[in-house]
Amino acid sequence: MIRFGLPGEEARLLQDTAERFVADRYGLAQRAVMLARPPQEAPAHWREMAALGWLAAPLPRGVGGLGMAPVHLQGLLETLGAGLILEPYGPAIMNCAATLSRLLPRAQAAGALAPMLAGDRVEVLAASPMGQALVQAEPEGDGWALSGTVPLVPGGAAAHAFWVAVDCGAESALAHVPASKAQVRGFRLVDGQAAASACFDGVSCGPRACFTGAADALAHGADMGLWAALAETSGLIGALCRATLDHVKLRQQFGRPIGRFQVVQHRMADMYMHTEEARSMAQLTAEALEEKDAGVRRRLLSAARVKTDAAARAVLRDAVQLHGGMGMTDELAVGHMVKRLLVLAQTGGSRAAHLKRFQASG
Amino acid sequence: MIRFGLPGEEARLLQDTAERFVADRYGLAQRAVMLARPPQEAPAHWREMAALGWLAAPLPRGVGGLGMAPVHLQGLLETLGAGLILEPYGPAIMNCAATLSRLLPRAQAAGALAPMLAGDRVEVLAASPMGQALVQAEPEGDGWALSGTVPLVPGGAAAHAFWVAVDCGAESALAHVPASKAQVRGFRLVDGQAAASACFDGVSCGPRACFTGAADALAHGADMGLWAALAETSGLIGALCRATLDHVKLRQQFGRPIGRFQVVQHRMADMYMHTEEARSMAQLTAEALEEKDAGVRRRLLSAARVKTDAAARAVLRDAVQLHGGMGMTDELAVGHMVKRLLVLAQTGGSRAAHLKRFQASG
Amino acid sequence: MTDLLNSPEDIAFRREIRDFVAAELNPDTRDRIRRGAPLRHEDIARWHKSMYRKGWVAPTWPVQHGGAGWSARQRLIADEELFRLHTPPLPNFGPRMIGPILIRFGSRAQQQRFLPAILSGADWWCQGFSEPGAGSDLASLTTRAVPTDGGWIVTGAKTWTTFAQHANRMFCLVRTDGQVKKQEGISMMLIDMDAPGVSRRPIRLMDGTEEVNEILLDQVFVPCGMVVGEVNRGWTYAKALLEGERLGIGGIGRCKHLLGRVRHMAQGADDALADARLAELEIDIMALEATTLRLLAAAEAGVPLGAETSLLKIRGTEIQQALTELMLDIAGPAALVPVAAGSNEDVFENVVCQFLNWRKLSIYGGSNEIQRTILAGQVLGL
Amino acid sequence: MTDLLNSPEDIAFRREIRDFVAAELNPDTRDRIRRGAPLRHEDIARWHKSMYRKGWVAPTWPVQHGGAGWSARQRLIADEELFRLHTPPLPNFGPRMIGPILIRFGSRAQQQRFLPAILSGADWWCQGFSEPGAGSDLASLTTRAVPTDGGWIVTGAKTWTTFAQHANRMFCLVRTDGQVKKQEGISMMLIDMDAPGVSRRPIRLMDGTEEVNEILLDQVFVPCGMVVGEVNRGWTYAKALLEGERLGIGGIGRCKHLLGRVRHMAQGADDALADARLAELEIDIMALEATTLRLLAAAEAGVPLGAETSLLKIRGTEIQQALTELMLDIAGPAALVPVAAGSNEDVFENVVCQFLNWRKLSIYGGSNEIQRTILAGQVLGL
Repeated sequence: MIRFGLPGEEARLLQDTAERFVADRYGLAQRAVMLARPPQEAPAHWREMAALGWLAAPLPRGVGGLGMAPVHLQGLLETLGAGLILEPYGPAIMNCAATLSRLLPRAQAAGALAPMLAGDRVEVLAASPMGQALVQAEPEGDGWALSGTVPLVPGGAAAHAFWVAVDCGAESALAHVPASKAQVRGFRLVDGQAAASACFDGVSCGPRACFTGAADALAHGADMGLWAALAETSGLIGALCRATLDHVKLRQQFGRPIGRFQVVQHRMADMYMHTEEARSMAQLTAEALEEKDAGVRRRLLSAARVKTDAAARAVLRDAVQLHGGMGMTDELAVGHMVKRLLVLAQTGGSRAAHLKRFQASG
Repeated sequence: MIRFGLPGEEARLLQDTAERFVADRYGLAQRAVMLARPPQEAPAHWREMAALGWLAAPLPRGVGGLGMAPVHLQGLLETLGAGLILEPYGPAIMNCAATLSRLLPRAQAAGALAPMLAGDRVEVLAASPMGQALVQAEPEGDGWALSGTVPLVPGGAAAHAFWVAVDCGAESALAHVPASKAQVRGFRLVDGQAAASACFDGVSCGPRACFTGAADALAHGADMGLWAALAETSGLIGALCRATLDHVKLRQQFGRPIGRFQVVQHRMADMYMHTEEARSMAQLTAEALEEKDAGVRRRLLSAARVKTDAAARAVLRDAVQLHGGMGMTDELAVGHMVKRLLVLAQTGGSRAAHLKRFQASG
Repeated sequence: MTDLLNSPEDIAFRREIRDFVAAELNPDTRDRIRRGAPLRHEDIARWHKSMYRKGWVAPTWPVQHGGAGWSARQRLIADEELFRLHTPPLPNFGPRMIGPILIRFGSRAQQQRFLPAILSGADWWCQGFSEPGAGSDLASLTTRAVPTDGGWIVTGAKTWTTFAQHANRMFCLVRTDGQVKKQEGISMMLIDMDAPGVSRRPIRLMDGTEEVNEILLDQVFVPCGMVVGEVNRGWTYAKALLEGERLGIGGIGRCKHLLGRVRHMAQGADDALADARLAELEIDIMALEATTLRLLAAAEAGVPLGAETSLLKIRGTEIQQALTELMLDIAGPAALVPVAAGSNEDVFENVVCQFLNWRKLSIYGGSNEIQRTILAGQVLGL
Repeated sequence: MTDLLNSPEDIAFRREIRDFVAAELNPDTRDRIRRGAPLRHEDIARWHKSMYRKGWVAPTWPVQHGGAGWSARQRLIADEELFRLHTPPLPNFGPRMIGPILIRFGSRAQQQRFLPAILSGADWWCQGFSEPGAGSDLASLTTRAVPTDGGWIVTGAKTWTTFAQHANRMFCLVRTDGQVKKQEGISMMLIDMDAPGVSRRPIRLMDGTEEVNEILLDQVFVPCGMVVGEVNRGWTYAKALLEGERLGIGGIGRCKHLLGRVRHMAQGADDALADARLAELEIDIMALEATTLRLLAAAEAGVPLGAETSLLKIRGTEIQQALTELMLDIAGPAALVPVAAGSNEDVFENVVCQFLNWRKLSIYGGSNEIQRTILAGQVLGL
């Protein structure tokens, strides 16, 4: 049931804190320093984010989380997205931790999640963007022998362990592999986010590290991870739109601010509409995540990916264009936002993949 | 070999004559009178067009034509397109007569075409828009028994006879059927052009009216018919663009001509670009029709249909929009042009069909 | 399409509407609407009677004036269901346009005289705003009202007057003071269509219909009591009237109705590009609806709605126009043949007509260019 | 793609180019270009030497100045073939920009000094037009030249100066008279990059490259002989320079090269929508080429080319940007991973970089907004 309420007090407080966090920690110069560090280093403000309760926020109370619903987290995620944060909040928390909260029995989940939510440990999923297995598992004793490579593991460079989606025949399954046992190559994606490729050839998993019947948990994690990307995108589109609006109000050409030209005004109106629609879809899907019917949930999420992608593209094109040459440089936030949008557009599955899923669900 | 020459003296004379013809014969009020006539009547100025040499112009000299190449006819067709003429020049001459000029032995073709090119007789093809057979032919004595209906025969309401593309097994074939033997229902299409549906159930064709091995002739006629539609469309797009330009220069809103608003100026620039590109594609395909390689010829024709359709759509949308409410009425030429564009867009095969053909030819 | 408004109360309200329509709607009318056929006056009039008996003619009016008393949320649901069930849309001019204005700004005498007749269908209204020389630039209108004994003498011309052929009354903007800034000298008057000096010339549209008209006013006497509110404040009332039901402006019900028709047409066509386009448009409708509901939530929480609703108008009309264009693609040549010829499939019969007619959506009610200028100016401060 | 220019002479000329390239082009350079890798200075310099030996550095110059002496038709063919064969594009600044201007407007001394060095590659030029405060509004530039004994003292800042790091000379617009209409007080000067007072700050672009720079001019002495043509007529020369090779502005060769790359990427992807988009873009390139050839025919018949060529710039850049966007779609997440990580397929390695870098196409050389205004004003008379 879709309610479309306004954000509550708690959500507003969370967003206010996030805005201060971004203002204090994520100036472009501060961010440049972080970008120059090796991707294998622990995420810069991860413990602080844990202390603020952000890592625990989306997870159920029973497993050590704060049990905040997505509708109440949208403001936080939009702000972190607009702030271009480099910490792996999406992959480690919204995607991986959410998966574990469904996969493991409650006590075991609480135990596994405790160090993650405290910011002491980073664990991420190793799978395709939509949660499919890219690694093979063959029976070996009571456990599995793995083989295969996941070329892109968001947040993987600094991960202590991977939850590897494996193909072991019919069942949907996960293998828990310490980073030390895999061949991990850390790098930064075009937007500066730390990621890795991880090769699992020759990795053996004992029976306690093998988990079958993971379909529902993986799907839940994929839903949450996609939604987080959509909410971040929504925040980022809004920030790009605001930055462009500020620019066209100030930038003088032909004797007046370029925002006085009708063509620029209408382009800004288009950007505004895209911003509003992206936010609507983020909110719609936040509500949809509480929807019982998985078909409806996935259908709305796929729709949101398609619409948000169109919005992001249009806005990034126009933002660069209206900034002129300055929009092409690495010196303004615009360029960094554009690169982040390109990465978010692939996070949780591309527009094309979700358009297909949407059509198939009709 | 594509030459892209400028139109020669002969072509310019032809176009000048056409411009005078349109100015004298095709005022909106004159056209309204023609539209009120039953579609079965002989086309209004058909004999005059014959006397001007237009009907014979595109056909080879050997069969009684003037042997003018498409490049020299482009100006004529653009002018007749822009003038919204109601005579079946495309279906009867460019499509049907061109087919016959290839189908029949030279002397027989000359005989069959003579009354058509003199304006005494109208004959048209009954087939799908891209020349496929919609009618079945079963052997019956030395000839065929036909069955089936062609729901849309351009120019068919006033036709004296049909050349029916028939499916008689493997071979591509045509059956020559007098209109009196078919069940013909004449009507006007949305643009006012006379057309018909023609049912051939129970029609018997004697052996002299059956023609096999028609593949090459049908393809040639389809090429010529499509090209004529593209050239007419090009002329019409140009006329719509000019009418809109005149309107925005005159129409006052908010204290100045709307053509002074930057958004309108840029929209007009877009319309201008579409106009130029449509004309380029008409000229390119006029040249391509003399290309020996049928693959290249068809590929360019299909490309031209796709591009011209996009141009026509964009221009008709913007032309109506910039005319405001006045563009919605039946009282200006704009609305008539829009309706003619919708019909031309389907003549010789739709954008979707030609995009597929283009892709398959790659 | 997925219904986004689906709380238990929403579902119960939907059911009430469905039951009502199932009991009341003439099947022939339903069929015409389903096929996108042009509206006939008798279909609308008959359906108006049913809605009147049910008390649903005026969704926005308070109950004490005979309105349905629906919340904004209920109005959105009703719009959606009534379109979904192929009911003919009632004209806006009485119930949604002049009615609310009379309730807000009209005299008690005007309310008593006109409101019940709007509800019952005894009066049909038309709108006299646009003029041949003043389309998007409405404020530059030149129809003049000169004061006379007990009223005004009005002379001028109005145009694009939809369904004036069925109307017995017109609300009208006229210039009552030519000496002040152009917005400040305008008044709103209520004119009888059979008053001496009123004449009508139908305007034939390119789709062949005659739904709009030019209205000539030749020294028409309008009594003082037929001025709405204060003299020279007509611009304020006109703006309030045009803003009308801001959340409904996107036409979500109409979008979904059209989508259903196109989907029906596309069945079995096996065209991957058209199918993808249809899915994109369905998603566009979802985004329009989600945005509407977000604004609804704000409105329900007491945040006043402003110019941002222009985005609903722009997107709603873009979607509807795109759907009619997709119809053309899917129908192909079958759409070009007139119904009378009987040779085309029933399903495509009104495709060209609707494509042509729907071009108006981006022109009227403030063209989409005007709407973008409003967003840039009033929302973005440019 | 179908070659539209294919007369026997055209085919012979194409063959001459192919033979030359096959003999001269370094395979490593070819491979980098094929993959869309950022250009390296050494690749360009080496290829420049080959082209110099062949006499093909300056397509538009007359033969007596050492140019290739090609017709407009040959220039279009050469552009297409050189791109098709993955040769590195030579910088425009010397051969295509300042060279033709010096031939038309320069002094004999300037021609003798600079033209041979442009051909040989001894001199590399950069362009000093844009300023931090004057981008699209070029005429509002503020770099000042004050007359002094034997020359001028120039102070100001230039920006977006492409490849200034490789250049030893700059042609530059400066204000020599601040009292007149802004276009009338501008002169064009030739400045040595190692002159005292010239300094350079590289600007890092979002794609990670440093191809553009800011150039600071701090009381730089420019001798009288280094003013092009007449003082205060620089705006005229700048316009002639920017109009340059009007028919080549669409970048047909570049479009086809890019299309080939995208087609290669799309092989085996089995994505009907991407395939259809690719076909549409191939058709767009045909239309661009057909329009170019139509203008070429007019030019060959002596009709002067005017502002209508703005349409070639708009369409050419739209096509190229659309192709880089389609690349992103086809590559998917593989495009996001840096090459150094070695984990992505070679074919996608420069996709994001090129997408980002190509955003500039619609901004520089007169933004596409400026081009539309030119079409509306100069061609349509609005």
